[in-house]
Amino acid sequence: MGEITSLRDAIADLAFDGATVALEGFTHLIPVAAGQEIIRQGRRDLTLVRMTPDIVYDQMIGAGCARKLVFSWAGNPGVGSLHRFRDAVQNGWPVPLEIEEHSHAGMANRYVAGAAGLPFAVLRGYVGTDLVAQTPNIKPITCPFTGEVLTAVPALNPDVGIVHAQRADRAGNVQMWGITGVHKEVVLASKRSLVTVEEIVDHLDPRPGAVILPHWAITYVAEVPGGAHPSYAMGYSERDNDYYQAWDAISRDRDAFGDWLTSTVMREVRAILGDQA
Amino acid sequence: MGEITSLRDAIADLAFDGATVALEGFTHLIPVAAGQEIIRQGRRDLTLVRMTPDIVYDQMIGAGCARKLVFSWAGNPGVGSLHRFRDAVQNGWPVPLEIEEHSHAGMANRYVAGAAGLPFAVLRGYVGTDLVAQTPNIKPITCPFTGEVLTAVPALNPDVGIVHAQRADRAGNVQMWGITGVHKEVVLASKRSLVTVEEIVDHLDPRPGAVILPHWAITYVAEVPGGAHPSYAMGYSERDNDYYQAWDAISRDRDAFGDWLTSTVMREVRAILGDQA
Amino acid sequence: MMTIAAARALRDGARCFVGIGRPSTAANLARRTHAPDLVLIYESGTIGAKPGTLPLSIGDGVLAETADTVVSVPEIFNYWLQPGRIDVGFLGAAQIDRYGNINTTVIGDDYRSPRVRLPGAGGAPEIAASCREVIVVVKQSPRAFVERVDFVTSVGYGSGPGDRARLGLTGRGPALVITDLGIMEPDPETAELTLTQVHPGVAPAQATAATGWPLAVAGTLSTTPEPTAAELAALRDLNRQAGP
Amino acid sequence: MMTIAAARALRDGARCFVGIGRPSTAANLARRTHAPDLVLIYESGTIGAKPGTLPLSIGDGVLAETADTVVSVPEIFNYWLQPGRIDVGFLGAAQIDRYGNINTTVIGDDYRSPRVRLPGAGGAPEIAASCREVIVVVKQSPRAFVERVDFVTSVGYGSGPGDRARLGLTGRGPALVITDLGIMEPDPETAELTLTQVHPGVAPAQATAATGWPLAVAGTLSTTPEPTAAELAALRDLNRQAGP
Repeated sequence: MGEITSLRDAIADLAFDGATVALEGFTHLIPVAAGQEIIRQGRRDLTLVRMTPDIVYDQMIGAGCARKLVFSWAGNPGVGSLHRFRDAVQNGWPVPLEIEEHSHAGMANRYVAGAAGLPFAVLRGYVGTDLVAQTPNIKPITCPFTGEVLTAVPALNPDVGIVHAQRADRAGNVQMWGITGVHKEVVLASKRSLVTVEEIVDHLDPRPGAVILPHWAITYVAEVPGGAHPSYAMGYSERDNDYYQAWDAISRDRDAFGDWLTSTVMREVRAILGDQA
Repeated sequence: MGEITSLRDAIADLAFDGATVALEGFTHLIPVAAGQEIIRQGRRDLTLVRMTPDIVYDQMIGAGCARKLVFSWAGNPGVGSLHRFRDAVQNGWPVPLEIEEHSHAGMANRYVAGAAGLPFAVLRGYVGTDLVAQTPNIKPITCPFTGEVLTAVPALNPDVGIVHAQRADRAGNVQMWGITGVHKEVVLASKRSLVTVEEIVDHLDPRPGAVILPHWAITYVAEVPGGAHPSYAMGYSERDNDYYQAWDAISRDRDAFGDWLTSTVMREVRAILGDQA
Repeated sequence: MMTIAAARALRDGARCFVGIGRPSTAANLARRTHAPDLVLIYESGTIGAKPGTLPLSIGDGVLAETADTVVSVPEIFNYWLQPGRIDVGFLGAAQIDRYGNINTTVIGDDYRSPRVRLPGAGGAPEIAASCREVIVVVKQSPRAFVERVDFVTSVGYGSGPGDRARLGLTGRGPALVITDLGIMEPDPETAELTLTQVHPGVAPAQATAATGWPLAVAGTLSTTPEPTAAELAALRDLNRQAGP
Repeated sequence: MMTIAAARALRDGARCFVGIGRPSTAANLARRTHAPDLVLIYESGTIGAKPGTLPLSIGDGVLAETADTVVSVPEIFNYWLQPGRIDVGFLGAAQIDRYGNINTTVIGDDYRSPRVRLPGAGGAPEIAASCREVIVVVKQSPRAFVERVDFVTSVGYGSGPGDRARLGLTGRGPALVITDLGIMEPDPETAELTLTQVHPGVAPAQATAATGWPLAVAGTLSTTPEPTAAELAALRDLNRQAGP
């Protein structure tokens, strides 16, 4: 529990073909390096879960890792569309992508239910929208006291939950601050989990606004400095806005994306294999 | 919103005979001074809500403020029983006290539902216990996805929610740290609210573990240094364990309690009236 | 003009749930002009953010650093949005219809095989449901202003008066639709979006031509006051800080 | 002896949900002897508390100051207790019955007019339901160890084997009942509490005499090892720090 290991070994142990995998991070602390490691390890048929699929999921979808996407907002934030996601949904390239679509409130509450060991969550949401007709995972529920009808969504309990955080100590306790989104919920909701961190330190000095996950609630911790790039890790790095802009052009075209995949993500595979040879 | 006023004026405006009033604070930051002000103002027929009725509720019950108590654990923590509470329940003295009894998990979730604007909350709880038969406010609920039967409890939305906190700024934003229990939930769940604070400061400098309530989510803020005594306010005061011990003897006997009431809580009334004369 | 008109619609002291892009610019403009105490709330969990520069995403560091408090995403939706604590929700739209219903999901008739796949719902359905009122900011064109949206992502007035109450939606719904040509408001009787204001130099016919249904025009149509020097300066300042 | 036996029952590294009084003393004793990595969790929301002195309440400042993290009370119940993340729950009891059901609510047959009004449930019902296992610590007497509790505040084995599964309770239930005379464990077949161990110098007859039902005694009855010097020293140390 909270075992400190390498990113490669953690992904190799956690991610399997067909797994339900959630990488979370609400604009901040997105575990991009972990997503790219999943690409490198060639995982297939994943059900990818994420409130805000953005660049890292566009990369994973474009690389053919995913069979299904469960989400609430898929876009390149501040820039525009996710072209690999659109290509998969509209044209089935490189493989067809099934989607299950929610609202942010619905997804957040699905993680809350998952973290709380409940089979479902209740919210005021979705009512009157066309989202309801598209999935069996949005249902009415009646208050047993007032008779009011609300909305229920089922818990999310991914096989693997992955987030990025600022720091861990040597016992594997994790500390994060700034916008922490659904970080706690996804780690607690998932059967197994990985937290990549900017830095492993001797002691987690208390910080305003910090959220702590005790080591025994996490499966693996891996030190991956810059592991959230092009998103940011408050106190460690800035958001790389140029990358978000540049991704638009790279991802718009299948060949450009293929070149990018070969020359960046997969080059590291060769480098790694070279190390071992 | 977040209007800074005196304790006396806040209670006079907020508390009314027959109101449902929740004073919260889980061992820490208990708004004892506010409870004693309610006694001084002679409020009657209150429905008192609190997870852990302890000395302050024993005082309010003994003073005849309450018609009903909604709670999950009533005791003098670390010492023993609440004698005024027992006298009211077992002997109807000074007035009969109706009770509605829950578990901590149930009460906490009732506040969560109240804060979230939902009519009920769902939990794994109460099943198999004799608590279920004693109130209509514990009901089964079936998961619309799995068919599993869980437990529902109705939201708590008190007329008045009161907590104590460490600090507020001059705009009425409140900062608290340490054990914050259901502080946030009770303020957000209540129709109107009061936060008593140790100190009003110019600027709330960020602190590890601090919870902030924005001024617009609070009705009144009153500066009441030591307002949590005999409980404590981390960073300002220590728990007065002698008081908890001494309360056992004072509260055991109706006359001793009456003397205490006259000589301490009500003496302040005379002092106040004297001021005005 | 659209941004300035949107900024003006924000009352000082209001709690405003802000999306990224034009809503964020408008809200920050308002905070720098007539509404210094506007409370900006972003769905990333930042409450009371006071960014000095325009954030590029709803989760920029500057929002967290300047916020009164940062809460989790479940908390922002459950404790702050859902109970109706937010005065104004700011939404954009790919399509909006006669009754202010919004589509940000798919263009085309077949959800499973869309002509254009859009980003999806995000926080919008519950913002549209639970904020006391909603302001929609969207550039006007017949493609965007349609008789009926292809997909209802967020409910406006449904199919007409009374629908919101029937659905149990607690907020009032879209109070203003601000475009680059003018402002529409729901008719108090029919709930139909009606042109009530045009921006300087815009003829009502331009607005009706840019609308995909026969747009009702209010009997007394006002004209948006020209931007003030202070507004223009503040806007320039915001845009300059946002970088290229 | 009761406290020392309870401390010994805690495996190092276990996550332990601790109530105040004897459970807290036992847990802190364990942490200072054989289980330095015991994780103490209090229902006040303190996770990983490492108090240097014995707390007098479950919400003492020393718990918050020494904890790995402090969470809200809803969170401690919903995210940490409810999903089964806690290994051991420590409970006391005013009454406990043959099947390990616990009463901390009322003594007497009439709930509305009790002979003795007790503090009530607190966290106990859900601790008893959701911890992987439960250890009950209670002084033995026929008044406390009754055939049937007057009120089921927290479920042990209900009315016998299979009841927990039928009720959907996820934890295993009371694994040990530790008294001042010895230790009882549920019979694997009947789920009935059975004396399996006596403390040094205690005859089994003393235990059966102090039990309000015909107490089953295990075929092979062990004796609790004498307190070690280290245990006694640590306990003295804890009690001294707690003050008079």
